[in-house]
Amino acid sequence: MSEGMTPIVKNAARLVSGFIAVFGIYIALTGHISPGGGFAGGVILAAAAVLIVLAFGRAAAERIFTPSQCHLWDAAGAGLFLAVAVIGYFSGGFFVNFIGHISKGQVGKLFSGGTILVSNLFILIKVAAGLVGAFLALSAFRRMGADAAGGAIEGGQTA
Amino acid sequence: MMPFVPLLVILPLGAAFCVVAMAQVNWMRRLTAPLAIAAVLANLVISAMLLGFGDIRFFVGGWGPESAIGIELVCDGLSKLMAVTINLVALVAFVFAVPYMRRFTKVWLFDSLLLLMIGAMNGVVLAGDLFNLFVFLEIAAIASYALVAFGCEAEELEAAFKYMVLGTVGSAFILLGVTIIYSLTGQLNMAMVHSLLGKVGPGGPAVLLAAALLLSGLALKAAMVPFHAWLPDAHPSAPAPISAMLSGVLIKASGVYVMARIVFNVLGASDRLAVILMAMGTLSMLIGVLLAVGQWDIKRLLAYHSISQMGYVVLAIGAAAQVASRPSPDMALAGLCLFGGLFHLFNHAMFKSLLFLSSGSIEQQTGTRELKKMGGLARRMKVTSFCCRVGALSISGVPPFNGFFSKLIIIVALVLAGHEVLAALAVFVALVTLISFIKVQRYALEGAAADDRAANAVEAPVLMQAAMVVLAVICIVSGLAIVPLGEHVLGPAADALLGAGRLLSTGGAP
Amino acid sequence: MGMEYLVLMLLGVMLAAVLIAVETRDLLSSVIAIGAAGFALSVIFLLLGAPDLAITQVVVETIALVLLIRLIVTRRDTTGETETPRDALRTALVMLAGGVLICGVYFALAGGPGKGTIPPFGQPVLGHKAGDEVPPGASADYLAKSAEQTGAANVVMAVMLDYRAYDTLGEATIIFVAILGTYAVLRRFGRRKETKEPEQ
Amino acid sequence: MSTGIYILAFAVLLAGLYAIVAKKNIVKIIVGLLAVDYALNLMLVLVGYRTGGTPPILVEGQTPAKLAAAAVDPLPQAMVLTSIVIGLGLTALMVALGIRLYERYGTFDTNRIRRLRG
Repeated sequence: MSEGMTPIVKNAARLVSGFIAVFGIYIALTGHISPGGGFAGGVILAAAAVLIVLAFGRAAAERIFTPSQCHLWDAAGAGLFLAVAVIGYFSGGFFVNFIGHISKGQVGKLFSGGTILVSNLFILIKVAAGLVGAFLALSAFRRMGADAAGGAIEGGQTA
Repeated sequence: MMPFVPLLVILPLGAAFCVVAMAQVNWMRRLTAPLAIAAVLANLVISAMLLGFGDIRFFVGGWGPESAIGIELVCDGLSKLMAVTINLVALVAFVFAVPYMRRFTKVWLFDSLLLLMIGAMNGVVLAGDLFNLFVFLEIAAIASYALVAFGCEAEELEAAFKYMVLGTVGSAFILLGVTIIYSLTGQLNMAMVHSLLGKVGPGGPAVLLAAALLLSGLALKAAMVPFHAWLPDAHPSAPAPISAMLSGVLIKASGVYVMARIVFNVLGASDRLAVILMAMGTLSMLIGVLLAVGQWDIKRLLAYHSISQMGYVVLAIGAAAQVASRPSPDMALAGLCLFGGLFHLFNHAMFKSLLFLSSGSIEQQTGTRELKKMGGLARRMKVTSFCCRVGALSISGVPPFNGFFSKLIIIVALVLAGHEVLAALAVFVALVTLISFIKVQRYALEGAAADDRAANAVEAPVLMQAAMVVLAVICIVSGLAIVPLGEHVLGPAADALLGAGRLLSTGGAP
Repeated sequence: MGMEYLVLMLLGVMLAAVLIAVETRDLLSSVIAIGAAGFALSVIFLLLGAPDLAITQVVVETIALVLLIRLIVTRRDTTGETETPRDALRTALVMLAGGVLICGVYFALAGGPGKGTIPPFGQPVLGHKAGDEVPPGASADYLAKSAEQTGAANVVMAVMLDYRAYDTLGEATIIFVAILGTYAVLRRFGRRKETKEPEQ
Repeated sequence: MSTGIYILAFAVLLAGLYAIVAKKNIVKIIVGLLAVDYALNLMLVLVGYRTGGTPPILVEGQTPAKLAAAAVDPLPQAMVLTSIVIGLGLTALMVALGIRLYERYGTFDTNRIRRLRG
C-alpha cells in the first residue's frame, strides 16, 4: 500500500488543515467572550492533525509530530493547567483567579477574564496533543488488528 | 492545616503528569517509580496529619463560604478514614509493584495510571459537591479499566471490556440521579441539597427515582450482588498490585463510601433506603461466599470473597440507617452499627490487599493461579506464606486478628438492633469463609508440590516481602489497637455520617 | 412555542437514528446513524440556548466518528449475531427494567405541582424568586455576577474555568487518563517475552 | 408537551441501554453507550432550559441583570461540557479495546469472545 491517499486529497488536506488549525486556536482563545473554549478548540486542532495523518499516512505524519512529542505536550498542557490552579495559592487559595485579582480587563475584550484565557490555552494544548497521540497509536494498530482476521479484508479497501 | 487538604489530590495528579513527561526522556525514565512512591508517601503523611485536626471545609477558588457558588471540599471523620486507608494501601501496592511490574512493558504508563487512580479516589472522598464527586468517580473508573487490561492478554482485555461496559452504565445512572436532584434543588453542594430536599418533599416520586438510580449505579460500582457480574472477571485479571487496589480500596471509595455518603448526608436515612441496603448486603454476603467456595483459581476465589465481605459492610451501614430512621432513634446503636461496618471496611482493605499481594507473589514464583498446581509453598516461600496465613486468618474472623473484632461488632450490633436472623447468617458466612481459606492453606501452602514449577519456587524479591509484611503487621496491630483506633478514627467517621459532626448535614445550609 | 415543536421533532429524528443504529445489521450504517443522532443533538443544543455545547458536540462527534470508522473499516465481521436462550432472558429482563424505569419517570414528571416532581420543561429552579421555598440556586448568581467577578462575558466559561475550575481539572484529567489508557491497551506486548513462556 | 420531550429523551436512553445489554457485537455496544451519553447530556440541558431563554453569554450593551432574567441555566451546560469530554475519552478507550479484542479473536461477537464465566 502506498502511503496516504491520492495527490488531490493530499493537496486539499495541505490547504485545509492550516485553516482548521487556526480556527481551532481562535475558538480556544476567544472561549471567554464567545461560544467555544479550550476543549472544542483542542479537538478542532487535533482534527487538523488527524486529517494530515489520514491523507499522508502515519509515517509521513510522524515526521511532523512523533508520539513521544505528543505525550510530552499532553503532559505539559495538563501540568500547566494544574500549575495555574496551584499558583492561585499565592493569591489566596487553590484555583483562585490570580490574574483576575490584579486586573479583570474589559468585559468582552480578548484580554479579560484573568486565568480563564490562560487555562483555555493550556487545555487546547493538552487536548490537541492527547488526541493526536491517541489517533497515531490507533493508526499504528490498524494493519495488525486486521491481519488477524486471516484474509477477511480486501486489498486497497483501507481508508 | 487547611491549605493542605487539596494537596491530597494535587500531588498524585501532578506526579502523574510529571511521570508521563519524564518517561519521554531516556535518562529520567528510571526515576518515575521513585517519584510516584514519594508522592504517595507524602499523601499518606498528609492524610495521617489530618487525623489530628478537626473537621475542615475548604472552598476551591475562594468562592465561599457565604454562598455555595464554588466547589466545596469536605474533610470530616469519614473522609479522613478513607484517605488514610487509600493512601496506605496505595503506598504498599506501589512498593510491591516495583519488582512485580518488571516483567511488563512500559511500566511508566502503569505508574501514571495508578497515580491518577489514587488521586481520583482522594478526590472522591474529599468531594462535598455531587458533580465533582461524579467527575472523580469517572477518573478512578477509567484508570481502573485501563489498568485491568494492562497485561494485554486476551482474557484481560475481555474482562476490561466487560468491566468498562458495566462501569459506564453505572456512571450513567449516577449522573442521571444527580441530574434529577439538580432539577429539584438547583444546587449541587451536598449540604445545600440535603437541606433543600427536605423542602421539596423527600418522599416525592422524583426523589425516589433519583435515589433508585444513584443506589443502583453505586451498587454496580461496589459490585453488590445483583450487579456483581464484572468483579470476578476484572479483579483477578489485573496485575496483582492493581487487584489489591481494586478489591482493597476502589470498590470501597467509589462504591460503599459514596453509598453511605449519599444515603446519610444527601438523601437522609430513611426506612426504605435502609431496607434496600440491608437486602443488598445480605445477598452479597451469602451469594459471594457460596460462589467463592467452589473456586480453584486463587485470585478468583479472593475476588468472590470481596463481594461477600463488602456485603458485611453494606449490611452494617443499612442497619445503621434503619436504626437511625426509627421514630425514636437509638443513636448509640446506629453508631455501633456504623462503627462495626467502617472498621470492617478498613480491615478488609488491609487483609484483602495482603491476600491479593501474596497471591501475586505466589503467581509470579510458581507461574500459576490454580490452587491444585501449587502445594508445599510454606517451606519454600516462608515470608509469603506467613503473610498469606495472617490474611486468611483475618478474613475468616479468627481472634485476635482484626477481622474477628469487626465481624463481632457487626454481629452484636445486628442482634441489638433486633435482626437475629441476619446476625445468624453473618456467623454462617464467617464459617464458610473459614472453610474456604482452609482449602487455600491445604492446597497452596501445605502438602507436596504439584509440579516442578511449584517445587522449585523461591521466595519473592525483598520489596515485595516488605510490602506484604507491613500489611500483615497492620492486620495484627489494628485488631489489638481497637480502642485508640475507635476513639480517634472510627468514632469521628461514624459521627460524620450520623450528623454529630454536623458538617455535611447542616453546616452549609443557607 | 414553535421552537418546542422543533425540538420535539429533532428528538424524534434522534430517536429514529439511534434505533436504526441499534438494529441495522451493517456496522458502517450503524456508526453513521449514531453520528446522525449526534449531529441532531448538537442542533438541539443550539436551539436550547447552548451554543458552546453545540460546537463541542459537533467537533467531538466528528472525532468519535473517525475513531469508530477506524475501528470497523478494515475489520469484517463475517459472523452473524449468535443468540442463545440466556441472551433472550437477559433481553426480557432489560425490557422489564426499562418498563419500570419509564413508569418511574412518568410518575416523577406528572405528579402535579408541589408533589416532589421534576419541574416541567421550561420552568427550571433558576426561574424561582428569591423568597420561594426552593431559591434559584447558584446559577442566578453566576449570571448576575460573572462579568463583575471574573471578567468573562461567556458565563459558561466563567463557570467552567473559574467558579468550578476544579471540575475542569478533573475533566482534563479524564481525557488524559483515557488517552493513557488507550496507549496502555494498544501496546503490542503487555509482558516481556522472556518471562512470558518460562522454561519451556 | 413538556413531558413528551423528557419521555423522548428517556426513550433514547432506553434504546442505548437495550443495545448494551441485548446486542452481541462490540460495535453495537459502543453505539449504545454513545446513545446513553447523548440522552444524559440532553437531560441535563433540558432541566436547565427556560422558555424563551437566550444563551448565557453577555452581548454588547446588555447588563448582567438583564442576562440573569433572560438566559438559560449555565451550570448544566458546564456539566454537559465535562460529560461530553468523558464520553469522548470512553469512546477512545472502547475503540482501543475493540481493536485489541478483534486482533485476539478475529470477531466482534461477544458470544465468541467468552472465555471468562461471570
